[in-house]
Amino acid sequence: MMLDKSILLTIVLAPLFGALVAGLFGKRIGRVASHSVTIAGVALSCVLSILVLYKLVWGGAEVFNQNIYTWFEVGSTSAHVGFLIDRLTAMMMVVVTFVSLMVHVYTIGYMAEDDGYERFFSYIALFTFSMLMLVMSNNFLQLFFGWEAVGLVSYLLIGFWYKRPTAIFANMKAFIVNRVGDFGFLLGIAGVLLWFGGSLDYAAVFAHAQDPSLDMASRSVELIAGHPWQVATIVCICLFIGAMGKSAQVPLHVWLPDSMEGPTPISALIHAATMVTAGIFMVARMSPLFELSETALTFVLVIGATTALFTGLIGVVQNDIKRVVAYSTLSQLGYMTVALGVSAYSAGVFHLMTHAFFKALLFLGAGSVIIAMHHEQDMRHMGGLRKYMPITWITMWIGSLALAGAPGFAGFFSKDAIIEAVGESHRLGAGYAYFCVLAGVFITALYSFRLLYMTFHGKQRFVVDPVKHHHGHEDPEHHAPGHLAHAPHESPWVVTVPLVLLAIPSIVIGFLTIGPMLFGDYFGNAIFVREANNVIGELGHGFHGALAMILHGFSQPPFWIALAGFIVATWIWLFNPRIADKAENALRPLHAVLANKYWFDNLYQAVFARGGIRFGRGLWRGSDATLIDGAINGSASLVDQVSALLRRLQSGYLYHYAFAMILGLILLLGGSWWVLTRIAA
Amino acid sequence: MITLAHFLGLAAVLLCIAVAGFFINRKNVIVLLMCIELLLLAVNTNFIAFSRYLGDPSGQVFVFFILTVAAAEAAIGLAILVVLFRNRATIDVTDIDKLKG
Amino acid sequence: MTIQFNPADLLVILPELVLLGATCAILLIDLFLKPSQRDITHWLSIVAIAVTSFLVWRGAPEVAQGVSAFNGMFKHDGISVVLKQFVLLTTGLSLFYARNYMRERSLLFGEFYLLILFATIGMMLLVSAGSLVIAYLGLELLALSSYALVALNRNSAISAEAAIKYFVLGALASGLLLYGMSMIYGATGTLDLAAISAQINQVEHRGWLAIGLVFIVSGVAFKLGAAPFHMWLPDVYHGAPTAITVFIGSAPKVAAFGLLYRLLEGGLGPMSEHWTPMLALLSVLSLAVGNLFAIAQSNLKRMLAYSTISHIGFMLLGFVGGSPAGYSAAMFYIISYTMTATVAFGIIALLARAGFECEEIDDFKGLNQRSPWYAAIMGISMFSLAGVPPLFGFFAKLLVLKSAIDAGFLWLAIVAIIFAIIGIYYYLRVVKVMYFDAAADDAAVPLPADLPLRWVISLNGLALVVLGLAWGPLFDWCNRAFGV
Amino acid sequence: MAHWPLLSVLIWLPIVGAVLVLALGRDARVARWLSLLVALLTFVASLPLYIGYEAVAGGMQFAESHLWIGGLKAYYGLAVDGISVALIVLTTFTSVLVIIGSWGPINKRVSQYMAAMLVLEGMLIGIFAATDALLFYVFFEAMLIPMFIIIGVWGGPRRVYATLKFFIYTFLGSIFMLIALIYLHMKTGEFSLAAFAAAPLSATEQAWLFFGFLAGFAIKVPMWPVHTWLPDAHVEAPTGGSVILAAIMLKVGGYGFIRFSLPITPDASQEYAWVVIAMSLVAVVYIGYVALVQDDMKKLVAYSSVAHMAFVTLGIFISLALVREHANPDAARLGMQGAMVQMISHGFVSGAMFACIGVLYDRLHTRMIDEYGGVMNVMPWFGGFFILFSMANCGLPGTSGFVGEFMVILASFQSNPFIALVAAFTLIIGAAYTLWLVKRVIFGEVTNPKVAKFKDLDAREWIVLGSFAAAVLALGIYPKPLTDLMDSSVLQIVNALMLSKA
Repeated sequence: MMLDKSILLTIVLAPLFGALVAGLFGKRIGRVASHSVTIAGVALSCVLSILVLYKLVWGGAEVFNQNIYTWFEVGSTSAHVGFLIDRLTAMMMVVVTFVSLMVHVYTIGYMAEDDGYERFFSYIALFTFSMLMLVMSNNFLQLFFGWEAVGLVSYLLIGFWYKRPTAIFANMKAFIVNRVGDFGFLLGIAGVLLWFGGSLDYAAVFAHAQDPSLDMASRSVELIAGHPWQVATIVCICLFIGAMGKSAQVPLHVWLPDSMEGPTPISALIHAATMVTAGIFMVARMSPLFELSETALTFVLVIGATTALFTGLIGVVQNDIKRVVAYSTLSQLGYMTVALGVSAYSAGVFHLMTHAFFKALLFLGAGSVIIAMHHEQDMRHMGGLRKYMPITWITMWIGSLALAGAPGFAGFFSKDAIIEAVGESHRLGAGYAYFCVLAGVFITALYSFRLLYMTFHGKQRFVVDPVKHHHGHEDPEHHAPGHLAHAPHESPWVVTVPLVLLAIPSIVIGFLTIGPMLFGDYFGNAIFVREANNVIGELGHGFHGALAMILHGFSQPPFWIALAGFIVATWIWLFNPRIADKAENALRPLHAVLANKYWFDNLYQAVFARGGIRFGRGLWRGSDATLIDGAINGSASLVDQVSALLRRLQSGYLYHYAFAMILGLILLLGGSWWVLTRIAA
Repeated sequence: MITLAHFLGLAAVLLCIAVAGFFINRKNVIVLLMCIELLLLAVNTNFIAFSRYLGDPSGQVFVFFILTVAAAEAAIGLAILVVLFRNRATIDVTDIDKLKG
Repeated sequence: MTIQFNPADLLVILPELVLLGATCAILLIDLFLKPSQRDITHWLSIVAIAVTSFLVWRGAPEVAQGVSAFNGMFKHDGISVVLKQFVLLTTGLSLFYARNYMRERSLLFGEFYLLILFATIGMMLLVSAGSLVIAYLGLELLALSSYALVALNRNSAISAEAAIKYFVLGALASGLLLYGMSMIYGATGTLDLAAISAQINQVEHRGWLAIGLVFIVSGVAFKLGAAPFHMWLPDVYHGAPTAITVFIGSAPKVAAFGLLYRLLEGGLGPMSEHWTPMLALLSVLSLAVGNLFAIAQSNLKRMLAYSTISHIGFMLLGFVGGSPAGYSAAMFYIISYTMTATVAFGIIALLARAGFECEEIDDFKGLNQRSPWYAAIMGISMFSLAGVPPLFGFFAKLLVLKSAIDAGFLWLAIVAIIFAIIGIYYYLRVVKVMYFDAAADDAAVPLPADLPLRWVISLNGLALVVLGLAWGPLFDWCNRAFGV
Repeated sequence: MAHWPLLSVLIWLPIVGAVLVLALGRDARVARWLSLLVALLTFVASLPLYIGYEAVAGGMQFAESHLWIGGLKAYYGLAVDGISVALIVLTTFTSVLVIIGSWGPINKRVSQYMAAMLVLEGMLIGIFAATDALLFYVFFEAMLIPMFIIIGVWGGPRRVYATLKFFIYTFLGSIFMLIALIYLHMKTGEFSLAAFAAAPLSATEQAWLFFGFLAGFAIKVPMWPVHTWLPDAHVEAPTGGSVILAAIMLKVGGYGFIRFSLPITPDASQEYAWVVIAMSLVAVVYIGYVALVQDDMKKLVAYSSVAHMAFVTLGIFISLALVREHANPDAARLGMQGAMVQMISHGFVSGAMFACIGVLYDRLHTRMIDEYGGVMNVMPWFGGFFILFSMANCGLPGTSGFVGEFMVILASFQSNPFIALVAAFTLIIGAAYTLWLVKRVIFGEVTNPKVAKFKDLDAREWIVLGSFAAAVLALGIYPKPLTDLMDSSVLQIVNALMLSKA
């Protein structure tokens, strides 16, 4: 059975249609029509995606791989727009459209008072389209298209409140940092075209990579004479640089925390659930290539491990509720990358999926809190909110438990699988990675519960002050921190329903799917792992069902480490909040390191931003204006000066004129004499 | 024996004197007119000498033309001089320097 | 050699005879005209020139191979046909351009027409010269008339100064030329150019020839205005009344080209290896001097005068090859130059009013606002002088550059274009002033009521475009004249 | 094939139209409508060229040839291949938009402005259609005159400096090319490009000729380090002038490389390809950084034009290296196509960027970035367009800006990955300077009270920007029609490159 092309096209185009309608005619058709049309589009996509998933998993449908149209064709190089729909894709489609749908609905509530309501719906629908193009692509070109298109939408959405200087700085930063990744990605694609059979289609490239007669693993090239490099390593590292940009791996992670300047729904959708995981998806998709290069995988592993631990640490010292979640996202992305690095692609993707649900939940929950707090995001001005907004409180707990990896919750399965896979791996750097992911578990628990306690528990640290602050929500910039116009209350149903709907998978999705997805044959040929690297296969021998895994989990180090984190967090932030301040003072240097985010931003700002400007100014003033134009204007003014000087020769005196003639005559006579003697000789 | 070379030498000397007169003279435009005559004289000497030595009369015919033209030239030259004097009240060569640069 | 008079010879010089007769008739008629009736002289002169031109044209087919009269003293061939036609054409144009200007300054004497007509006869003789004598006589007829023309404005100090400079230096140049002729005569024993050419290789006194050649080149270079014999030129162009500048800046250049060709190629052709380096030297100097001096000028007439020098340098590029194709290119160049220069000087004359010479570059400020049509014509002529396609001047430059390169003077071509680039600057400055700057006063220029003037100058300007697009026939004509 | 001389019509229609506009356009309204009519007619007339061109067969079509100057064997020879067709249609399309765009902003001496634009259009078409080197050169140089006038008369305060620099600079380059053409005429006895291409030339001769051509075209493109005329010219030019300058005139340089340097001096081009490639790469990085620090919008976009045009030269010369040194004609085609697509795309994108700046300039009469800020608040539609074009300018996939750069980078990687590495740097620096511009102009709070009074786009501006946007997107989403159009022509050029002449 084949999948129907028209269904696939509908999945992609329905959100695009919604985006265009809401974007071009939003003001004319109004708010309700705008959100209706986009939600309808995304809902249609979501339903159809589920249908596609169903057909692939239970309906026995074959993998769909077809071109829709040819983008260009030059000689043997051709580029197409086409779809490759296998189970990996289908899973991604469902995750993307489902989370997107939730976010759409949630947005009705969250953005209710914003002027750019229609525009916002247009953007997120456009994002859904772009993301679908990315995941459904069957070739590198379209992948790159989707890759950049989501980047564009992310740019637009981070800068959604374009009046805020911080927002428009953050969106520019996000785009440019992503461009650094894309720079590598594009070169990787060029390398694929050159070395992997002259095609941009996945199928052809993977076939070429796996063809034993070509032995791509040992093919090398001397880019610098005398230094042979394995081509697969070059290509994979280049591609992974792309993933580092999009999935915010150290050292290209700096944009993600700043991206929280955007409205919360998109933080959930783009900067937590879907877009940032595109890098993970891409590497998983490229597994046939990455499997060729041990070096590249080690690189992936080390980068992922570093990200997992060190960005998590920053999360502990953040006070902005969204930033905490953002750093936790960074850290979780690091976990996924670690999984890729040990060839446990399926574990990475599995974590991607579970994370999508619970992290979207956490963000939306945080958003709900923010609504209640009238766009106050600083946790130091919250506390004790659980009695005001019980649904948010409970769902946030669910999300946090999933995030921290409490046994039974979705995150437990995926994270445990990754940690165990790392433990199994013998790859260079695996030891370091194992340390990092274990330490990360502690950190994760620490900041997760810190967030919960500071927000929902403890003392109420805000003042309700209706008289002084009657201007209300519209003016988030201008109210004093910790002062609210009226008491916080639970968010409307459009906000809470998505929270609940996301909370459900956050609990159960891991339990339900770990079997087939990780240890079964769910991914089929979509993910390729070499026998020697197959850590998941190794783990599979010890896997006896999800329930058994939960029980087993209680005896494993990650559980105890997470528990330790939970206890420490509870002790400090629930019972002895003052310890936090004391610790901050005691560990001032460490705190400074973390609060300043290891000075990455400062470094980049100094070296690349200010340095670039200084360099550019130097080139402009020094080279363009002084050297080049100086030479040009100089020669022009030289001619002018020579001319002004020479014209004095035309003195006006007859005898000078006559003298010039006689000089000319003598000159000619001399010349003639010279010619004469030369002819004679 | 006076040879052709002597005549040519004389003509050359006249030429040089005339030419030198053009740029050594810084006083009077009349002197320039005289230099022109001297110059033509040198040419005429040349022509006649050649004509005589070649036994070809055409050179002498040329001299007649030159003499005629020289007369006309002198007339025009003096006329211009008069105009100049009318306008400037001077015929000093060093004063004729309004047009320059 | 016996001298014979063949009545048929009169037919050969019929155009010159007719023009001479007409000139004498006009001289007489003009005596009886009141100043207000000067238009009659004007139109009679135009008619005389037109008839002469027609006669030259009528005679043209017969002379394709070249005929000579009076024992070879007068040569009439394809070259002289082309040159005479353009001498007559540009002379006629100058008459049109001059009338209004001269009238407004009360200078429209009968002598003006007579002097120009006599100069024209001189030029026609010059380009047909088959003998040193004719060349000299034609030259002097031209020169003496020109001296007088420059001094025509008796009340202008600078005109008088220009005239005296022109006269003194011109006489010096004539003397040098004559001295050269005498040496050539002494060496070859003949005054006939064809005979000189035939005998030159048997001459034993190479030194005499060499000296003669140098003096002749100097004399001709003066007439052309090639550096370093150019010093008179800016002062004369500047000092002469603009209407006179139109004339002396155009037709005499064509004639001087004829002189150069007749003397150097016609008479001293076998010595080309001597004179090509000389001309190359003069060319480089002219290009340098013309362009470098022109940049500093603020007076448009003076600037154009220097630009003339640079154009002579360009024209000489065609000569350095010493080949018929090169001469043809050079002739094309000189024609193109004169056609363009008449427009440029003509516009100055046209815009000048009584009491306002309109010869400073700044006087052209905002011309486009006041009179877009004349600004456009002036712009066309400036771009043509600068050598920007598709205008006439570009193709002329193309041809001379090509002939220089064909002759192996690549370095010279490169020198030429470098100076051409410097040259562009000052032409563009005129365009800039006309188009980019605002007029000093917004008062519209009262254009002269002289309708023929406006028509003729418009046609002349358009010719630069038309000849730029379809210059093939003219080029073929030049080529045929030189048998290319 | 059309029986009537379509190419001649395309060249002369606007020029004759210009004369009419001058003659009848005393009333500004008449001048505007008449020139719009002429431009539209020309655009319509150029469509049969696209439709009628048999892309599969390739080669030169719609040929016209009449003896022009018998003495030099110079022909009035016109013909087009796929590359020319693309460029001609780009010209006619852009010209229409320029005329519409100049509707309001130009209000003094309207007829002259419109006439200059139309003449310019005719000449540009002539350049792309000429098969005779002399004819090409005539158009090539002649177009400087109307441009000189356009910038000089309707330009900004430093227009005199800018125009003189522009004119003399470009004249300087092309006159060296003229010497090269004369030399070739001496060799072959005619001016036809085909004869030039067939002429056997020694390595030394080719080297000299190559540098002659390089001087002419590098300045036109313009390549680093002879680019400094461009920012000045752009800054001073009126919007329409900038659009034409960026969108079409710069293409003449790239086109010249393809038509002259490659076929006539293939061996020298190969030998010195590294020079051009190095210059292009320097341009990408150096000019990128210089663009970053501009505080005049037009200067910024002008510099970005230089950087983008570097991809054109890179693509052209990388394909030479690919053919000759790597025996990889497929990649060479990709590079050449990339260069061509980049030319067309840059035509749209830079044209649109300058049109956008024009829209702002018409409202505030300054181009300084500092004076703006928060334009999005008052002109949301305009902001949308601006962001779209900016994205195209930094090569976002889905817009035309991406296609050419993508192809060129892919092709250069096949020659030398390090070249691709440097070229791909444009992804970063291009995004940096463009987005920083967007941030400062479009986003943020309105700080200038005058900006607060801005009105959003009027219908006329809508048409211009909308058309550009449509073109940018169409080319980005579906470039195949364009690449198919040029494919066989590119193939022929690449095949010709394989043959050595020396």
